[in-house]
Amino acid sequence: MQLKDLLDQKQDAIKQLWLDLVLKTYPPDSWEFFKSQKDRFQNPVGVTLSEQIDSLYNFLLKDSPDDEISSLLEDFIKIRVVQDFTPSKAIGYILYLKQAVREILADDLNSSDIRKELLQYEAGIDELLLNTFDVYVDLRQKLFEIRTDELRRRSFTALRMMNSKPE
Amino acid sequence: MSLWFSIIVILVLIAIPWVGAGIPGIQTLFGVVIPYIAIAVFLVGFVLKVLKWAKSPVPFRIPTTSGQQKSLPWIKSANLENPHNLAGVIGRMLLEVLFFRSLFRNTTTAINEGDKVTYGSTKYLWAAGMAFHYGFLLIILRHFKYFVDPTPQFVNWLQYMDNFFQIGLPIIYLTDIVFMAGVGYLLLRRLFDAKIKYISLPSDYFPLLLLIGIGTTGILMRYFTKVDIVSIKELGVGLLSFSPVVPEGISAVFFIHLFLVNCLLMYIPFSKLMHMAGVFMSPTRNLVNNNRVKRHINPWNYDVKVHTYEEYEDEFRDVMKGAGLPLDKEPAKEKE
Amino acid sequence: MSSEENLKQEDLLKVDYKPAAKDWQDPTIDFEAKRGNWCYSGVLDSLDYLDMPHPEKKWAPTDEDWLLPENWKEIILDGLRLRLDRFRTLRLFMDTCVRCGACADKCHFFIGSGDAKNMPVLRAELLRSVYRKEYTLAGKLMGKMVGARELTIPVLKEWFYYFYQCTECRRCSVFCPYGIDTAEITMLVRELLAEVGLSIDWIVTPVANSFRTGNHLGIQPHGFVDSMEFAADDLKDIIGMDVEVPINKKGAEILFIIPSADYFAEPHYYTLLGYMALFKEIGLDYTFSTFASEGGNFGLFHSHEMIKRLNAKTYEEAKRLGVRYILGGECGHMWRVYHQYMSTMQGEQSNLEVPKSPITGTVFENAKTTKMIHIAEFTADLIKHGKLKLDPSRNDHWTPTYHDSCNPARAMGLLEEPRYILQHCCNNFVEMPDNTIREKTFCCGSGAGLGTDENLEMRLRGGLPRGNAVKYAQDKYNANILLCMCAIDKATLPAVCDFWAPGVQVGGVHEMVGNALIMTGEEERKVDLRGQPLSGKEGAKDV
Amino acid sequence: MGIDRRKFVKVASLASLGLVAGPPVKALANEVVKEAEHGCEGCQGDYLGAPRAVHPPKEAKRLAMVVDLKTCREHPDCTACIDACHLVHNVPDYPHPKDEIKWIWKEHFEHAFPEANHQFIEEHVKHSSGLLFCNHCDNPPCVKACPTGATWKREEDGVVMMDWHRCIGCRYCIAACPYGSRSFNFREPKKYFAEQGKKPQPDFPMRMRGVVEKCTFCDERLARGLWPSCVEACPYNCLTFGDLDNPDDPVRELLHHKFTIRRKPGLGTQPEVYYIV
Amino acid sequence: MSDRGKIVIGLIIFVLIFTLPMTYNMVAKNKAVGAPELEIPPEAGKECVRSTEYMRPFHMDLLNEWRDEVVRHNDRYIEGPDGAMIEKSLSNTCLDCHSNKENFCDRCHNYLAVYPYCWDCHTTPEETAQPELVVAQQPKEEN
Amino acid sequence: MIEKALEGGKKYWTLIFVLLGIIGIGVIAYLKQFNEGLTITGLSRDVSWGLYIAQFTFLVGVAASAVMVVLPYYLHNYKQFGKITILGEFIAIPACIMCMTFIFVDMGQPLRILNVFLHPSPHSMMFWDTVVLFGYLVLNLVIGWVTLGSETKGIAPPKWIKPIIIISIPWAVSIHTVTAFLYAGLAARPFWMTAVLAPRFLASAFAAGPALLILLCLILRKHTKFDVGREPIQKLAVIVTYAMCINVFLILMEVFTAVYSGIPEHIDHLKFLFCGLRDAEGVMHASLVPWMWTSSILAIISLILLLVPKFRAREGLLVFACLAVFFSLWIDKGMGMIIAGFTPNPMHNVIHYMPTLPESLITLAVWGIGALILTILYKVVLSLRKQVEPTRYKD
Repeated sequence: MQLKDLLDQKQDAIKQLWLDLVLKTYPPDSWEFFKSQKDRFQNPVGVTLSEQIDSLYNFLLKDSPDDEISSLLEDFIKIRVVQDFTPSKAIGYILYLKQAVREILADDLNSSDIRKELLQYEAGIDELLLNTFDVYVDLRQKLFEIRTDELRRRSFTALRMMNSKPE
Repeated sequence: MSLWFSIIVILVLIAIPWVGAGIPGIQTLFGVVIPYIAIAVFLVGFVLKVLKWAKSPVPFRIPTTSGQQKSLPWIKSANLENPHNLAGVIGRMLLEVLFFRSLFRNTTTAINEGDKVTYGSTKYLWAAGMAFHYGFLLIILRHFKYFVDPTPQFVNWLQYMDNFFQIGLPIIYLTDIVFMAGVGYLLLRRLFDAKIKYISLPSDYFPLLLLIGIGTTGILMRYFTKVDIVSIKELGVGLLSFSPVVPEGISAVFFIHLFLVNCLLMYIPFSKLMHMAGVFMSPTRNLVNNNRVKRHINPWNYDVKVHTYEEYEDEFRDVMKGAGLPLDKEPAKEKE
Repeated sequence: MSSEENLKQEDLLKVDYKPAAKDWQDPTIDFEAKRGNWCYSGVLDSLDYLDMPHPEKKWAPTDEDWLLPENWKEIILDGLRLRLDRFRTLRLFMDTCVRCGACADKCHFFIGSGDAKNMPVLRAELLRSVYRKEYTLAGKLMGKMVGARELTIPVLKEWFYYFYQCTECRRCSVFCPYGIDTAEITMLVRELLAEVGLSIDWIVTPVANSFRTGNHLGIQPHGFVDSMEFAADDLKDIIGMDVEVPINKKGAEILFIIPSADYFAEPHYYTLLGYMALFKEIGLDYTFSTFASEGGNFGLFHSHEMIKRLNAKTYEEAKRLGVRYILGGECGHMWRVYHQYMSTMQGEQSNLEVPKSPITGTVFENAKTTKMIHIAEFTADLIKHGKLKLDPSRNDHWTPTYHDSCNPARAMGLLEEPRYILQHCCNNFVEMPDNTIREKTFCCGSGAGLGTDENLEMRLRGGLPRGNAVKYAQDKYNANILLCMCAIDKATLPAVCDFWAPGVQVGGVHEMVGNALIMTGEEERKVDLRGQPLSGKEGAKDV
Repeated sequence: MGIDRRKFVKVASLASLGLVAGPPVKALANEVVKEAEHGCEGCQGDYLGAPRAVHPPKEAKRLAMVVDLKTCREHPDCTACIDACHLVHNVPDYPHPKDEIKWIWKEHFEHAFPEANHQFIEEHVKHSSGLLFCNHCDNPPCVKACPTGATWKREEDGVVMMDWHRCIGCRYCIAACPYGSRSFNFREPKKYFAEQGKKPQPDFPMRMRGVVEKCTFCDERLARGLWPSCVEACPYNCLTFGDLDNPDDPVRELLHHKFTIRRKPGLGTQPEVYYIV
Repeated sequence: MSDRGKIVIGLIIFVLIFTLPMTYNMVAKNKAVGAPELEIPPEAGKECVRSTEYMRPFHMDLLNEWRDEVVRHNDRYIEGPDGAMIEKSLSNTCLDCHSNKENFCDRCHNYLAVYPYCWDCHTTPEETAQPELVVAQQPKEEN
Repeated sequence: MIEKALEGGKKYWTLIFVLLGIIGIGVIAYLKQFNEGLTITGLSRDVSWGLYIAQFTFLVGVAASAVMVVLPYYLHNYKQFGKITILGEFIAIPACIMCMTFIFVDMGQPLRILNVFLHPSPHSMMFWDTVVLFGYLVLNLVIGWVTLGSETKGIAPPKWIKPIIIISIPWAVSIHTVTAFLYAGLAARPFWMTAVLAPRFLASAFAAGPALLILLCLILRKHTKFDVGREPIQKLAVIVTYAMCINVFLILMEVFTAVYSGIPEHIDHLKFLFCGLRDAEGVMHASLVPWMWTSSILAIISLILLLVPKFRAREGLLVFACLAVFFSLWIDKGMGMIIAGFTPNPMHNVIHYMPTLPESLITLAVWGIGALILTILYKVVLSLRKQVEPTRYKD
């Protein structure tokens, strides 16, 4: 349980680094812009990210049940699904947690116990990514369903007339 | 960058009279010539701009209806939000012009707790706008004592109210605080609200900085550096009674103040500051929502190519016939 | 973890998101990357049919070359000058904006996307910048410093992108201290774009269809008759009585015009059943028309000229059929045209009479000139005079909330009539949050000709604010149906609800009327107009 | 604290010259006394200023007043001190007691010294009056109360001062003063003077409506080296004014030799006005 | 829609309002209104505590300073330009020379519509009691 | 949110205009006072505080009483108060404003009132009172506005508001304590110089404030569709009961101390209040006597009605009990408290004081201002709540 304690103690630093690492994938001028603004509308990327980072980090720390994370992720991903994000952008940021943890805990990683625990923790991150991927794909799937439903609705009468004619 | 550009322009504008006022003989330029030019440019520019707007007609009646229409007699209509008569329009315009009605409605949108969109009421922009505009108006009215002689009584009243709380000496004018706070807020939100900063152009910063410059020099003269206001009134009344004089001993700060005011006057007709006239003319606000009651005339209404029933029936006569629809012309062709 | 692995991660996350350019004046639209955000270009046949300028062959926004005419710039600038002289609105809106930003977060597209150019102020600035460059002294001299920029092809492409991301809902105008109406600007820019052949198919094809067949899907007269008869059969199944559907009936008292989706799309269809039941019950002498079989005027999304071209049918048909006046069904932009443009464009109609309800005798003074009233005004008047027997408990399986459609709300001010009707037809009516209804209502995200397939993501994003408000009503009061009075709403809000507030249906006001209406001689109702069983014990409650 | 040395010397020398300022008050006092006690033998003026120093102490540390009520009550109708004070300070005499302002006044013995009063007190004491004014307490409750510092105890000589420019008229000091020494300008004095056709004295400003005022030991006269007007005006030398910190001061002498009382000593305010009863 | 008439009327009203000061001056027949003539103190030649250039804009600050010094710090005298000590007093010093408030203070103050509340308490010589009761002030005379 | 105050029914606008009328009359009276000075009041150099300060003292208590709903709700998570907490906080706002307005109209030089902040004097209780009162106003404005805003938006209030709410609880106690210190620290006024003054003030505040809140809730129930429910009202009634008991107990302590010791300086004030007192000329002054007996009788009646649970549970009687508490305390802690402090005066003389008509009109107008602000705030709350609560339209 040593790693858990460390992750708890240093969570602010890790979360900050995580966010920074993700934001650094954006061009430098926008990076500052994202960092400085707290309002969602002035900084759609940064604020959403830091909110998610916070929730996800706590989720990983607490061993909460899986169904909880699905609805949490859905809230976050839903908006991203219809915004200008590529799939990798929409969900891939989760991977940067690994790097952040390793950098911040670099000095503590000498103990083999902790290293073992870290591997376990990272497996959790991978699982989370897969979860997110599921949610993302589900939502995209939903989009296609909506699209077909819409087409069906549009020709509602025609379809029903066609169906009723043979009879 | 927009901001820096505006700052540099303002600094140059300050430097001109600062340097200029020191040159002997040139004071007439800053004290008389430029003010007259500024007034002329302002008046002519303003009138021409409005006339230019007036030249274009209002082809359609497109008021924004912000309330219930006048329809059935037992449904309460919102005459001020959706006017159905002239009184309503006048009321709506008064609310708009005097109380910034539309801005009062302002909300701020936020996304909370993951995906909850909320719309909070936000009156800061409205309050700052009111503070600035009314502060400015009262300050201008108060300045009447420098424009005319004898000082009209209303100026005394204004001064009395403006000096209500006895703070400092000379007693601080409350409108000075209100004005500077208003303009200051308007500037700060341009600098610190990312989305407003993003849309801001140099022509947005410039007038604000100009106003701050005017306010600051005014405050400097009244409370700190002090000036010989007797001479200044002499200059002011002289100017506005068309017998200009430039008395001795007027400090450079005053010339900066005056010059910036002149710049503002000359800037108005060519800039967004024309909103002071535009607000009266916006067709979405100053029209009665009575399109279905009274025909609105579009002077350039022209005929267009339409698809007539005749053409339509010609095309679909057979199928119409087949469907049992009444026809204007029986399908004679078929028999032929 | 080694640094190579880090690199790999970065590869995985390779960025193609382009943040807002540092300066909005540099246009950068990568249409390929922005799929889902724009609409297909207009098909040539439709443009041809309408005698509209168009390129030699079909082009797509993703193409590098948009096949513009050689003198495209001249055409646009001349067009702009012409419109500046014709529209005081345009002149004012170009000159008076102070960029206060009050409109910024009022736009549903901005709320949903965060794209800075979806702020109404910047959307208008896209045109304003060109206006400054070409028509103001300051713009000519100072250029970028006063926010002026040259009209270039990228700018034009940007226009195409963003002015087809505005649904002309006018919400921003409510908040603007100078009443600047972005809808007006969007309309005029779309006119300019059309002049150089740039248009989208979901507008020009419906326009061409409407022009030719009277309705936007191009349903021909016999198809119309079939649909109506089909609907009458459906209604008979529910009420157990024959319903007559008069079509093109000369000498009828009233010409009834509805958006065409009412007779071919769901859930519009149930509203149509509602009208039919209502007219049957009060014995109204009315007629449908195949020629004027579309109330919706897609010309509004194209140009002022096109409005007039399509709108001419209404009075022509009224005159031909010899009706006294016209009644209009539940539709949004249809009513914007009827309310704000029709009489100006088509002139006085002396052959028609001031509308007077044959049932209550109420004279509709508010339609003295156009001689056209809204069905909600008509029905509200009936209810007020106690001419309808209503059993609201038949709608007890619904907890409805009402979406004010943009055009009736912000171009007419039709706010209370539908509510009055709903109060009498439903027991469970609830409202969404204050700032999302009435004059502050949010667009469905698909108006003004944007309700097409290829831009679904954009539409859903634009539907976020509305969807969120629906979700609020759903979570709080178990709202399960969103009622509205606009055909586009009815077409596109189901998608919005499915995504943002799953489980909420969409319906029309007169569907509720049809459900609640106790008709003389009707069979005991077991199902509502959708064919869903009524709540509670069926049969026990026979009124 | 206080004035710088060099300046003070100059001021003091000026003050000695300012002696000429005495006569008007004396003349006034004469008149008043004449009116009040017509036919009085001792009213002829020789008594003026007899046993006291030429002018008040220059560098007083702790100013105090000793009131000889024994002498004072021999002249029950004499109001010279009151009149002089109210005259030079332009204190209006409003007809309505509600608006009343008084810096110095006479009060029944039992009211002035309720705790010294008893049933069998000497008849003539019982029916005499106390001469009341600000006690210039060492520990003034009014100063503690004032929310704006408009009243304060002057450190150099212990005068409890008033700044009428700063007073906001909250009257908390009135509530705090255990001696009722403070008055409030319910009306506009200048307007009242004008209504009455009275001309104010030029040397001293009037107060505006809405501020609190009280005796300040004539700080403006002290600055000029003059006695407080009441002291100067008293035809019977009932008032002795001086510096308690100076062992040679007549005030000290009096306190040393006579039995004196102070008003409400139990409150710990340390009044600097002593009464010989 | 033809509303140009209304707009022109609006413009005329605007111009009238804007030019109101000029009209006012024209009606009041102000021709190059100069600064008001001040009555020069009868003791002309006697130097003031400060120069005119200083006094014009700063006299209120000086009086304010004096007020605090006298009332709050018991600092009542100031060395005059000729080395003599002068009492810091509006009524007792300033008004000695500038004895005619109406023709001195008021002229400028009325011209500029500045109405300080000094005179709520302080008095001018005309207002005050007969001169024989006035305390002789001038140390110089005694010297 | 404030825009909700601009739309309302006939009843609302009638109330607003009646209040504006009352305020208007008071403003005219105040202009007279502004021009002529406090001479138009009944005050004198001996009774230098009167009706205005009496209202101030009483209203500080009303303001402080907001804590009685805030504390159970936020600190003890007493959910029943969820609906009325904002009502309590919104009583504090007009109460604070009325306090400040009463101070303002009581000033001899109102234009200089900012001297309190320009020349802060920490040794003066008046200075601290201004500070805490102003602070309390700001606290309640912020808390009320923010929590109401969040509630309207349907989201949890921001985290930073919680510490502010916690601060507001001791702050509420402090405003009344400091106000008590304003009086209790004066050696000159034996009537006030008592250690139980602050506790007595608090007890009376916690009786009068919640009593007012109960009355307001019942008015809202009757005239609007807003019903806070029975539970919170009963809970408030219990609070009123306890507070009133403690208050009466403390008053009796005071009476005992004065009467048993028999020190004239102490007992004379009570004599003046309950029996009347003769002045130097032997004239009897007993103007407050009927008032004080009314107050005492009302207090007794209220105690009977409150202490018997059966009575308290009946809302009809509860209304009467609350009215009794409110008016009893209004007399006792207002005029009784202030005038008796000045009578007899330090010279042990009795000076007559009676408020004049203009003075009363101004007082009424200040109450009018408070009522107006309260009406507006409650209107905003009700409108916003209506938007949050499900609306079921019916004819």
